[in-house]
Amino acid sequence: MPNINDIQNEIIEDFSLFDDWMEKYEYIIDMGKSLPLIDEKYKTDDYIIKGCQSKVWLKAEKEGDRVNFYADSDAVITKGIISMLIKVLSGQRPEEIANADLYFIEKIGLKEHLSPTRSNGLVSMIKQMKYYGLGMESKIVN
Amino acid sequence: MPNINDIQNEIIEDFSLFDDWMEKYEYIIDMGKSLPLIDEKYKTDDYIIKGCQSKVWLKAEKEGDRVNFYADSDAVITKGIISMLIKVLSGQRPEEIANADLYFIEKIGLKEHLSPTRSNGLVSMIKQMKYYGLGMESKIVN
Amino acid sequence: MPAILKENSAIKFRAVREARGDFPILSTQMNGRPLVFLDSAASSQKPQFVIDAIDKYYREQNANVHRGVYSLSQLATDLFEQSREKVRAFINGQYSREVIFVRGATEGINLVAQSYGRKFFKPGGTIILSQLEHHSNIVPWQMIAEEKGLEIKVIPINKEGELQLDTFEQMLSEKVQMVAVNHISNALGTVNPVKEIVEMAHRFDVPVLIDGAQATLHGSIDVQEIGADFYVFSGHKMFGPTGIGVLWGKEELLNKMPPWHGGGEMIKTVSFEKTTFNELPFKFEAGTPNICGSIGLGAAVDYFSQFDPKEVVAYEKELLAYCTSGLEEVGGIRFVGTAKNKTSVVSFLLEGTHPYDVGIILDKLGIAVRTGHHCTQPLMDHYGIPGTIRASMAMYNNKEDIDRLIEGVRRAKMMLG
Amino acid sequence: MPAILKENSAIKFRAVREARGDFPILSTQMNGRPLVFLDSAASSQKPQFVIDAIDKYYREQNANVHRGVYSLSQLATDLFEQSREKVRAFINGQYSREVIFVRGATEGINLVAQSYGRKFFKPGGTIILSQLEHHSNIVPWQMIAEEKGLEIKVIPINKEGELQLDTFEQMLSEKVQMVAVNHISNALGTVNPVKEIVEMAHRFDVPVLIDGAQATLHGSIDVQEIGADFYVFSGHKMFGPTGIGVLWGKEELLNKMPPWHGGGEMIKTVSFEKTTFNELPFKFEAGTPNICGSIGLGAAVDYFSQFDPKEVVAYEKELLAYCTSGLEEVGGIRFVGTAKNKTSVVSFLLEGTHPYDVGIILDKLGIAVRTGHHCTQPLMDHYGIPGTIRASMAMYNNKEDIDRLIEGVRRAKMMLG
Ligand SMILES: Cc1ncc(COP(=O)(O)O)c(C=O)c1O
Ligand SMILES: Cc1ncc(COP(=O)(O)O)c(C=O)c1O
Repeated sequence: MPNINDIQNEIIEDFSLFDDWMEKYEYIIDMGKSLPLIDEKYKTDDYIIKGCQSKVWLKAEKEGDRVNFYADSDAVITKGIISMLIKVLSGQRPEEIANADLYFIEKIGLKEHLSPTRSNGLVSMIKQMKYYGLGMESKIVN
Repeated sequence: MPNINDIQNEIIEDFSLFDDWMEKYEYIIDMGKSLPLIDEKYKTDDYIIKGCQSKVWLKAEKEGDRVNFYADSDAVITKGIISMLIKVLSGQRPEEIANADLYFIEKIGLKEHLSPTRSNGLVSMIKQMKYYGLGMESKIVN
Repeated sequence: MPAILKENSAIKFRAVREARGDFPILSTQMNGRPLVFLDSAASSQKPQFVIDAIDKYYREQNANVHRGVYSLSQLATDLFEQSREKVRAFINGQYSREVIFVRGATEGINLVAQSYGRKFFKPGGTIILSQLEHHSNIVPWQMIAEEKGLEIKVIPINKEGELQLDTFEQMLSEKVQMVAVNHISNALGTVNPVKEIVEMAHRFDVPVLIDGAQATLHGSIDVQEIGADFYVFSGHKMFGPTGIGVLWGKEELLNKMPPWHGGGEMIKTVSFEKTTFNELPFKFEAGTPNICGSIGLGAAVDYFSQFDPKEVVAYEKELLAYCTSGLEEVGGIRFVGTAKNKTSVVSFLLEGTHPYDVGIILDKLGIAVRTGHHCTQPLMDHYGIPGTIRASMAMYNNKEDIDRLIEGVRRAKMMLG
Repeated sequence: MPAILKENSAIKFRAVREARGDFPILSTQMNGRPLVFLDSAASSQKPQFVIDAIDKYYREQNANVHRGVYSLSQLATDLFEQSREKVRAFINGQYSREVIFVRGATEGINLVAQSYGRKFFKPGGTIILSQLEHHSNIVPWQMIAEEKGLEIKVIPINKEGELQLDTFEQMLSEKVQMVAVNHISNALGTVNPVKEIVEMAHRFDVPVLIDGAQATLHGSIDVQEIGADFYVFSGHKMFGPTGIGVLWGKEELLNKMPPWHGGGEMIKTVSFEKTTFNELPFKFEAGTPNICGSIGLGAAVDYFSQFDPKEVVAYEKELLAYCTSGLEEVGGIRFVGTAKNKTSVVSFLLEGTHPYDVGIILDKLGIAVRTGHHCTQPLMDHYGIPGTIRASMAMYNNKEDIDRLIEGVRRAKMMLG
């Protein structure tokens, strides 16, 4: 399994091919559309992280010394970004998740989606993923 | 007894002699200092008109078909202005008091003292005098 | 006809099409493209005229009000009280002392709910709201209803988003203690028959609060004609500054209500033994008010009076029709809120997409629309949707703005479809 | 030491004497003479820096916050939340979510009295205020005390205008449910030993609200060092705009308090059946906030950080001493408030004259001072006077201002004497 920064760098490289925001967003939307990221049965209030604008569902499972994440959103752009976050963090070791510096988001020009004031649920989702990394199961609903 | 406008015109003429605000205010202050305008025993809460900045006491007495006013203030400039108001309105007939257009105040450049927001009690006092003119004894406390 | 119109009938109005140039922000860019601002229902932009009034205030006129004997303080006080009078004329209230300056519509509603409600609401009574209400005209009533043991009932809407007055009529009884509805729905643009509503409620002696937050952007209001007991609105939604709004109420009612916030300005005398309260409007304006905000709001009223309200309404109707038919041509559009009488608000969904995704793509194209529940969750729940895309227009918008929107929606459809 | 100072320790400060030129209003005239503004305790003047921030906001950045996905709304939201963080740093609070934006000190006190008081005050308990308080820190407590059946007790002062801490100590008991005192007296300038007061109250687990309305003009504050539970202040008194102020409170307490105003922004979900409230700070910020006001306040904080707070304090002390000795020389002056530790406020009477008369004459000479009871009637009653003449100075004043004042008082003495 490649480590967190390897995966981040790979995503950054992928994005460097795009000429403008359109191509970039088309790619994100494609990712959002293609991936089944979570079993429908988990899309319940137990797993929800509520943004004002879009909903996010997140489930974490421990497998040996690794944490796997499953997530979804009702908005496809949010879902596309989620799929990248899962690519980067899922299957990694808890400490690494907790300490991860997710620089790829800024590098690929999506920082705005993760502003604490964006209220799409993503900031809370990352917080939640890191909590899982710390072995804390407390659920933050935003 | 000269009528209201005669007295007003006389005051305006007096004031036209002054060169600057200093002389004008010295004159008002002198008037405020010299005149005993009300018997001390009426300076009670029954006769008070409370401004935020200075207090005014006002008493009206009917004498035949005329109304006489007695008033005072704890601030000497306010009292000086009161003494002019009394000069103009006291001893006049009720209807004339009620309908008086007190243009002298603006003409002698003291309009600002009678702004509704001045809160020195003078606006309420004039209102009160006019109420007396209308034969109404209801007391406005401001 | 509001007094302000009567007074201005001799004035030569400016053409509405000139308005756009008065708003500096409309010449800026967003994401590298000329800004298309279609979120005026959330907050309007400000004309240079209002910005100048604010600037002048702080550069030349600033001082605390109602306090100083010095000329600067008198000047600030006069400007502040003149603004109150301008607002009175704008809504054709009877006395300027009926105009209470608050932070915005929300605070105005809270004031009435807390002050009137705490004194007059009786347990077991009813408060009538409508399915169309903004959270700000729901939550304050829920809070006082819970405290005092009242029940909230809701005027239903038809599928066009219009209030069902026949049901409302049946809901009325002596048990009802307040009716609170908006003049214009922020989410759908529906213009409600507030005059009728007031008449119906008054037959049962029920007081009526009208939430006019969305109404004042489209021209002056006549509270006496409407007959309401309370009318609230926000300055920032009518070309004015943020942090200022108005509660207008009938003097008789306001006089009976206890003060709400305590502090400086709202008292006559204070001692630790006994405090007596000031008269209207000061009784309800504790502390230093938003002086500059009030003066800015007065300037917004003056700005309005440069235009013919009839022309404003006609122009906005034209934009509404143009936008609606343009979107229809795109295809796959579901309009939410299709009342016969509506303002220049278009709420819609693009089939198979989430409003948020559409909003993001429009943003990249320099187009500002609002997406989400518009602080009307009960209304969205009623329609069974998470939210809508809402384009709301003001007199400073033009057809090119709409063209850009339509083109943007096409693009979003292509990208997301 | 407040964080803001630590962060700035490497910065080269501007000289305090440069400040005056930053305030456009100080170059205007009043009654034909250059304005001498000595009423900063009522409301401070605004530097061009703050005026520019306001102007820029309305010209380039205005949109409603926390709502839109479009960039302009994001920008406004970021600026608004950055201001919250600036304020946190300025008062050295722990978390920016402890900073609640309100209209001013008065609203902040009402919020605590109503929200905390209604939930936690118990009948038969006591609220401790002081003889020095502003009406805004008296009336809200009287209102809740009457509603809930509490008694108000008053910390006495000595003839210099200093709080009597030994009496305060005796007043404390388990029955006390709140202590609310000002940091600095607006009428006298007394700087109160707030840290000691908090320590004493906390021994009995009594929460303390500090009314900091007069403190923030003189530099940054350290709420953690003071140890208070609540701290309130107004933007307009610290070079910021009108209509904005701050309630800072300890997170733990704010979390326990019920919301006060209901409406948009302060909710998580709304339905007619059940509404859930948002987290701090939004729980207490119902409706559209004063966005531009908050951003202007943030700019005022930035402005402050250009100067060395130590130099500000020293400079103001110099002005105070100069003013006091100048007035002494005039003769016939009675100083009201002669605390050892006081800010640049001089309250006085001119023998045989009424403060109003003196105020009028100073006004004619272009000098703005405040006369009257300064919204502290109980304090004036204590001294048995109707009011005072108060000259209050800020860092933008200079010795020429004081010279003009002294000359003006001489003139008034001559004219009235
Ligand atoms: C000590 C003190 N507390 C409270 C206030 C009230 O502040 P505001 O009127 O800005 O709410 C003031 C100012 O008037 C004050 O000086
Ligand atoms: C219909 C309606 N009512 C009330 C409000 C609340 O206004 P404010 O947030 O300015 O207090 C709004 C605006 O958001 C609104 O659209």
